[in-house]
Amino acid sequence: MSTAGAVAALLRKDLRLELRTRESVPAMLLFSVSTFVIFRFGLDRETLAGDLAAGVLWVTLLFAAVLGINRLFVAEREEGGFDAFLLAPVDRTAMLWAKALLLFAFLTAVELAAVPVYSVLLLGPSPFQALPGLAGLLVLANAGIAVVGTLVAALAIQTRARDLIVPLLALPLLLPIVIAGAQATAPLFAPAGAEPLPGRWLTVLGLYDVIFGLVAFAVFDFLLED
Amino acid sequence: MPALPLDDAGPYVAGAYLVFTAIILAYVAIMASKLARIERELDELEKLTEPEPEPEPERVEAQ
Amino acid sequence: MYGRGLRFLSIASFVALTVAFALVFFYAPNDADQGFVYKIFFLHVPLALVALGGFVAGGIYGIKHLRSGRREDDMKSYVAIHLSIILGLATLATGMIWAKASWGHWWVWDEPTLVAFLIVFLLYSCYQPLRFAIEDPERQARYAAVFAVIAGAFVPICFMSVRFAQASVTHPRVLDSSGSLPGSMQLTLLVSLGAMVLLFMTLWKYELTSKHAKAQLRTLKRRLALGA
Amino acid sequence: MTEAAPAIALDGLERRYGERAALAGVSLELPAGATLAVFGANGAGKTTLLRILATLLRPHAGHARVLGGSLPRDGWKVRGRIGLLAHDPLLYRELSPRENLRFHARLHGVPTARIETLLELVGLAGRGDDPVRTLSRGLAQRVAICRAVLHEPDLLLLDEPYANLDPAAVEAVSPLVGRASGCTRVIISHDIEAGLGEADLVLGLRDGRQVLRQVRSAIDTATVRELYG
Repeated sequence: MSTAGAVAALLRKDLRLELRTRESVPAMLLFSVSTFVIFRFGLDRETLAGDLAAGVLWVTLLFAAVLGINRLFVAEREEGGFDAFLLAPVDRTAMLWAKALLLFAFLTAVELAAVPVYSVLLLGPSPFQALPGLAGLLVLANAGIAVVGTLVAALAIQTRARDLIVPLLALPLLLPIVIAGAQATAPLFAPAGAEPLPGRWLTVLGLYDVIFGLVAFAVFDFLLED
Repeated sequence: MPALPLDDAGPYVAGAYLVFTAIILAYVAIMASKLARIERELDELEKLTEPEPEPEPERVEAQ
Repeated sequence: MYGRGLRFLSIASFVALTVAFALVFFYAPNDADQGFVYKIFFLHVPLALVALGGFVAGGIYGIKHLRSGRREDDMKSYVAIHLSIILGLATLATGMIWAKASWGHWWVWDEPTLVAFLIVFLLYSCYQPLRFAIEDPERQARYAAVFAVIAGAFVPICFMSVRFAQASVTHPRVLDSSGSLPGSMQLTLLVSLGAMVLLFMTLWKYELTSKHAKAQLRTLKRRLALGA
Repeated sequence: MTEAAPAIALDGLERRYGERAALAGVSLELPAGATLAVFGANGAGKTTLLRILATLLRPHAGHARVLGGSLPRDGWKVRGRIGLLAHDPLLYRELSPRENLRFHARLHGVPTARIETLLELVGLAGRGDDPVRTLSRGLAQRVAICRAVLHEPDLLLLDEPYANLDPAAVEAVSPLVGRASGCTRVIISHDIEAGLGEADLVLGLRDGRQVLRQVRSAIDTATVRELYG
């Protein structure tokens, strides 16, 4: 059984489950919008620009991602999904790629809705010039969050206090993505008009994805082994 | 006490070295309390292996 | 079996520490612009480097445990990280005192290595809660090893991204400018670093011996309880 | 019984949970096509043994050869040829039986045509599209049986297969999991008469230790009942 086939089977099952129970994506989206409102009153500003605008967006996406990470393996843990998967003659890293792709899809879906809402609610300068640069950044960042998020979720799901362990582990680990994302998005949201995106942050994000992709590939099997 | 070359920043430097020593000593103290616990448990074991003090205490070979 | 080199190590680290302190206070001249406050530098930098070294060692023993499955590697990884967290605490404390002494307030966001160290410290402080949240000792050791490897890979990236974020700051980055230190200061720094490494090794062996003794005690108790 | 290599060969199999020995030294040989019945009180290590044979748990000591592969090294080789029926049905409660079985068929790389015949056989064709959470435990157990035999395994590991099943259901599933299936089987059961009825070899466990291993003909229900004493 090829790994790609197994990843496809797992992903189809997970997407079908999400469409049916609608558990993660709506919750992450509503959480993001309410966080925008909280920032509006927390910072007491009606419109944001430059690095403040970038910071608010990226912090909100980070916390919404933590919500998605918390739910990633719950069905496997409570309904015997792990054993069912481990009984199949497939490479165990298939679960890693399937769940990473799933989280990537969730994050993209949430961002497709949350970024327009953000630009309507809080963003001062018009988002259209910033869009291509921001899209590129978000794709790279989502990949990093997806891989590290899957690792953290797999690490925490077997523990007693998993709702605590996930944010405790995920927030420091995902900090470089927030740093790179916010620093790179700040010029895009400049009040006068979108300035060019500083290239070095794309390399930081790319490096982050590659390094943690390799680490995840190397250690993920040990999290399922028993 | 030889005149330490202290100047106005003296207290901060002293503070830093004191904090360092304090942390190390706290660590050693915790380890010492663990050591004491091990000793107490060893005493318990020792009593366990010699229940009858009157007759010749037979030696129990711990495999 | 761990206690063998302990006596020699403790004497060596005691001697090295006293020599280092003596050098710092009586031999190294005051720094050109920072003056006497610079003395904290000789304590703060070795602490930071040894703590980071301990985290890396924890990662390496983690990898060894994942490959061999032996409990000794897990114990060594646990003690190395546990000690590095304590030294990390000392690093942050001395760093804050140094910030207060030379820049006037307790926490300074301009100093990239100090900020990056705080993030790494936050991540590693989850190590203990993660271990205690898993009951099965076998799984606990394996998950702790996986965490050690992930966190080990995180440290360089964290330092790089924080440094990139601060690159525009004019503040003299003191930590990595050690290359340009005058000879006498470099010697003092090296001796302090050596002393700190010896201290780490001593405490590391000390705690390993204590943990090993406790484990033996438990097995002895179980055997005797079965026997009696 | 042709002298084929034994389906299962265990020698001093051990599995620890921290200090406690969940399994301490199980040794037996089960020829291909034969049935092993495992008896023992709760916590005697029956489920642990089953999970090791299913390659879900690694043995800590001793040798284990299942279907020609030695565990844990060759686990992946034999994994696709083992069917496990555990207490937990291993089904996603929000998905329907058909969706669950289609997921398993894709995961094992077997054609999905067999799903309909299986559902028909266990009398679930009508309820095939309701979510598993709406099914009774008995119906869920039938779907679990379909899942366990979907990929036509050579070895069946059955943990109380007939639990929650009414007599008609037991009749319906016997060609799948009964002796008629022709597979090598390991059955855990607390119903001593039924278990002995199906067994060629009997294994008794107490606190992880192997206290009884006899061919079925040399065993009567009394000796088995002592295990629970």
